Amino acid sequence: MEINQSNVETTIEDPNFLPKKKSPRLERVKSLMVKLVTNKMSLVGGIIVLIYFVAAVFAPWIAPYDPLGIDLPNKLQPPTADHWMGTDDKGRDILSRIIYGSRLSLTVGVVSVLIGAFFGIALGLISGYYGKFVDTVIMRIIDVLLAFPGILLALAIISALGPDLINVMIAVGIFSVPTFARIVRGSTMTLKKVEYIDAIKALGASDFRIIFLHILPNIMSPIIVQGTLRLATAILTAAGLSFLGMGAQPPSPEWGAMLSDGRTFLWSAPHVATFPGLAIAIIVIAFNLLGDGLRDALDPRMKN
Amino acid sequence: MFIFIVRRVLQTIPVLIGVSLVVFLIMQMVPGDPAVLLAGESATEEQVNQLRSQLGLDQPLYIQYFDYIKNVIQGDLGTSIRSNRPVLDEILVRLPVTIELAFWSIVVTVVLGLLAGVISATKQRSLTDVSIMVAALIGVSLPNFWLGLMLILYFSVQFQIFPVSGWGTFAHIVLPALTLGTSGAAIVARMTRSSMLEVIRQDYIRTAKAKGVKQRYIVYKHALKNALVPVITVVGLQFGALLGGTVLTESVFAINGLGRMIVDAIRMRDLPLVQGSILVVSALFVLVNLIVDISYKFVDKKVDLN
Amino acid sequence: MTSKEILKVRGLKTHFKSGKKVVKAVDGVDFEVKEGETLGIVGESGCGKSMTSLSIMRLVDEQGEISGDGVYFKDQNLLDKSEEEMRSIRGNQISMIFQEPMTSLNPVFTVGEQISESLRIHQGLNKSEAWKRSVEMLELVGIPSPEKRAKQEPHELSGGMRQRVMIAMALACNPSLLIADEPTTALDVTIQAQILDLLKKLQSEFNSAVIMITHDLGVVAETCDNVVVMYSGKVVEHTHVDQLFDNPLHPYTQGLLKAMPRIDEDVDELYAIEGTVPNPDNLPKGCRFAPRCPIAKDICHEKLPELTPLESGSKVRCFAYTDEWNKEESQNGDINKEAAPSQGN
Amino acid sequence: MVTSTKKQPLLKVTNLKQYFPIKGGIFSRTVNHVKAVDDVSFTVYEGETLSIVGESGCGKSTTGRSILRLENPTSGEVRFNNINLLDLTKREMRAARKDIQVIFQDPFASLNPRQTVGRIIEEAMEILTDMPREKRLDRVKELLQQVGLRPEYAYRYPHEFSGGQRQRIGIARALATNPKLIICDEAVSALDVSVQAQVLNLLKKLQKQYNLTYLFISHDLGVVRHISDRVMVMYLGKVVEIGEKKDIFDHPQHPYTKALLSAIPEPDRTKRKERVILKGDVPSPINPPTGCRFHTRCPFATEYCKQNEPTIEQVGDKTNRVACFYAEELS
Repeated sequence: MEINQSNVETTIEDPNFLPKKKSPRLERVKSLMVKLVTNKMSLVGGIIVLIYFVAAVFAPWIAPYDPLGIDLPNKLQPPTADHWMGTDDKGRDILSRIIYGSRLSLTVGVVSVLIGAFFGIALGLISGYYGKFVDTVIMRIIDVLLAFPGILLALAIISALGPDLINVMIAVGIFSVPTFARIVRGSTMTLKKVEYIDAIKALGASDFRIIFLHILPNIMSPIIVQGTLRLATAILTAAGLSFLGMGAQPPSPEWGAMLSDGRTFLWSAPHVATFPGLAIAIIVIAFNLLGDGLRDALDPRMKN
Repeated sequence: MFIFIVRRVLQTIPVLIGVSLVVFLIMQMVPGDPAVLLAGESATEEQVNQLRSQLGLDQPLYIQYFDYIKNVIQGDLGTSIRSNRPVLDEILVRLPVTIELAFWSIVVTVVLGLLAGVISATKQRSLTDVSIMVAALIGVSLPNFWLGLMLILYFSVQFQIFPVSGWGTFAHIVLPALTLGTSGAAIVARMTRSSMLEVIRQDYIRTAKAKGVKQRYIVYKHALKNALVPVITVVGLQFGALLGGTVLTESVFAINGLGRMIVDAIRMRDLPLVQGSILVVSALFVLVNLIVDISYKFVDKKVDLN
Repeated sequence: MTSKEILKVRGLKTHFKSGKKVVKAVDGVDFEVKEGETLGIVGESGCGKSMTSLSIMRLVDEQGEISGDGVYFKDQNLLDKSEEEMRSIRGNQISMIFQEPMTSLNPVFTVGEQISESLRIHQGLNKSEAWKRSVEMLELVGIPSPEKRAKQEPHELSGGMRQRVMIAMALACNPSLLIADEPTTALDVTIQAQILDLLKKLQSEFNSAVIMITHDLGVVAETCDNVVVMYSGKVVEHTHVDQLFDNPLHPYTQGLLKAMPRIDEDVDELYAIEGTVPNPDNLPKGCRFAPRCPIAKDICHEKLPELTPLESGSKVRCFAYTDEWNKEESQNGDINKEAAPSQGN
Repeated sequence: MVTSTKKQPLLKVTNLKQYFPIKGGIFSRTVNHVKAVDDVSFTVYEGETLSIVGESGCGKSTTGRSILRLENPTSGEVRFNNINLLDLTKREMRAARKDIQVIFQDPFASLNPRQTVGRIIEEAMEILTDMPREKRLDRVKELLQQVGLRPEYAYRYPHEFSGGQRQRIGIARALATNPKLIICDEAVSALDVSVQAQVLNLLKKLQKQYNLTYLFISHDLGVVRHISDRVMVMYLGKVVEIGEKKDIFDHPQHPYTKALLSAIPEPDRTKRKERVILKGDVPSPINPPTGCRFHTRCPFATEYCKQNEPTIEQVGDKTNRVACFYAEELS
């Protein structure tokens, strides 16, 4: 009997089995960074995003000209050494306007995604966790929001609230709610069936504890991925609204609005419409790259 | 199957009610008095009050809503402020143009997207695959209003292959359909690829290999049919994005469709027209989704939609 | 009884490279299967038994590298075959049954279509001939009202039924070798009994050789003639089934038998093999079982023993059966008698 | 050998029913029920191990979950220390949970991957006891040692451990609040034989040490024979036979028990027995057969069995209680 008891005790010794002691949370962040950096595409995406953010924060120091400075004698100039991206119909430097414009676009993107994520996560958690009647009601509301095709819901909201950048953030935020809600709901429902949730329920844990300590931390990966990808969509949508004249108002250097201004001179000065469009396309590509990279890095199925 | 269809049809009713409610409520949020707006600036107070009671605007909100719904069901979407014509008539004039545009765009989306996705998946990690995926990434990221302008710039202004704007012949359709269909095609391509790769990892593909089935048959017979299931959902959702996208595309190409009309109506503050057209487009989308879901059920019989 | 060897595996290796690490899933496996014989391959998860079978069929995915001296099927080396030639062998001369009947059938085709496919590929039957034969096969594997069932899709069938369909599919072209990879693990015991019974019946009917891959020693006892025991990518023992239970040779096999709770015996305390299976990308230097072995000596930690044939006809990979053993001083000084291999067969 | 002469009932389950509604039709009404557990009664005595065996879908796991109130039983009583758990409010139930713990099957799914091992074990005490934080940490380390793990492992995350080690962590969590009853829901089914033996030995050791009572749910009859004092066999939501381990294994009375035992592949060739191979599959628990639920697969079923449902009764001179009309004749 004694021998066997010791047998049990010694079964676990395997010094090679565990890695050296380090903070596992730090390890995880580190390994995520390593994965993102080794994935060249997401590295490129990350760097571009960083450049845009730097441009936004330090716009006054970086921009060569005043974004609103009218210089009519030099209007509609093609790209030159003085004006790398040329000037618009009022002689304003397009590069400076694009640099300042990153402030607007990134703000709109981040704020609207935060709005969408906040409400979406809340609705998704409640819906997925409680199920039944609550779920039915919330999902019907989400269905209604999804029934508005594309940017029409945002347009409808703007048409009521009036064209303004703040309203664009609200509209695009609401437009993002269903995506977050669905993803969070799905993950919550999957997670609810996992045994460790049952284990914690068997301990009599409160719903609050289960949702915020056990479910939410475990569904952060898809939320972060979605958030990043959603930033791309939000910036696109906001630019689209401004393009239609439903967002930022002249003379503010919003990319979509600048693009819209450039349409008039498409024949004579195509650069006026080209560069703002490129600015949008590149940041959107960057967020998409970063989002895809995060998905690959965080998706457990990709691990071998 | 029959029960499923009936249930699915019935499920769209609350959604439609919800949509109408949202549209109705959003319009209530408009600052200012609609009666004043309608009566025009020169109207006297008395005229405004008369108009207000005539339109039922002095009634409680829910009664206004019920009246609104009653009218909608009877086909009365109100009267356009600008043209003074029934909203429904205005919409019906523009709708065929938008539907035609949407149709050709979805063709671009599905054909281009599926083709690219399947090619990409079968040649995983090859140069072709990488090129297609880079193209798809750019495709989802380009603002379509900008893409439209660039297409005009090169194909209409520089090479003069296609007309700059307008509507009528097939040549008019090409650029707008490409503009509108590109992002959808890119999304479908990415989805098809990942779905194929997912399916190829499944046990039953291994079974097929163990049976000695040729690679080509494994891809096109065993894998594709299974991989299409999630793609159908994406196509359905893309149709919505596409309908919304008409707003921008029609503006860029100066096409007199519903989308452009909505933008103009918002600009003119022609609220009944905005309300009516958003309602109609949304209802159209709900209908399309219904059809997609039912066809989905046919492809994948074990799919559990509830 | 010396019947012809239908399959001879020599030095088979399947390595997976991921980054700098090399995972040696199968690492030098030798065994042979005789005509009409059922050979069991047993071992715990991660020992490489399933990967061995996939390697024989050359169905390992791209990252896996198969190498070795040869996999001789009817005297032809399968490792030298072109992909085209392999395809004509798979499902025709060698076929497979997999563990998960729920996921191993294609959900969008009827079971009749899936059985027909093999027949059409390998026997050139037309659609209606193949269908007819498929229905016959379904009847043969004991599926009631086979005409109706053939038209159903897999999700309409129970797990046991699906495994019968898999068997019908595997046997459709009358293969000379059938590889069954844990065919009953996902099934309940009463269904397992049905399937094992069916397999035995059909084997005598079709006279195929069978490789039965399983972790369940009970299944081995019921179905196999000879047994290969695998541990950590290597064969540690190859013996007759009676020998395996009466006189297990390798300390691992001995431990495994004692660790298994039995339905016909009461023991107060089960024997437990210490420790865990080594990580396949970080294998110990000497004998792979040495870190867990109750009788290991210094040499076991230094050198990898060979698979040594004994007089009895069994083979074992353990220094305790070699001359080197007695030269060594025992590390423990005190050999656990129960675990010590009894010599002199 | 512990042969308790004066056995105290710890858990008494009476007429437990757990039906799950099936929605269907155009309006998603409840059209039917999955009768997962259908009128099950049994008693678990202090310090013993009662095993529930049966094939998938027989309701054994659902029974365990219903006792823990992870499901809401349709009807019946679950008396623990003479208190009906099903009557308790959520708050009152929390107090009872201190005494009833559970160990789950999947060692990879039953631990929260984002928590350290220490935190996982500590949380049980945090919720159920008012032990101060410092003491909880000491207790965690003590528990880890109890289950044969090093105390330092408290700072590691679950993914760093093997299946067997994770299962030990699960056991430590279950022990944290000094429970009286532990429900082991297929607790060793996912483990390889050699590791399974380690965990089974540990469970036995702990039982002796703390006078634990186990409700051991398993489909593996070998494991059941090893760990149990008494065994209960379930089929399609019903109890078909219950009795002392020896009597169930050596003198099974119910045709299903006999078939189940004979279906297990026997390693020892000298002990080969006549196989009873049951026909067909287990019927659906949505529309279970009338009369005796086993009659569709029973080799001895008669017309009478199709019409009438047997009650569970004492048969023969052993401890077996059996739900079969012909148990006496067949034995």
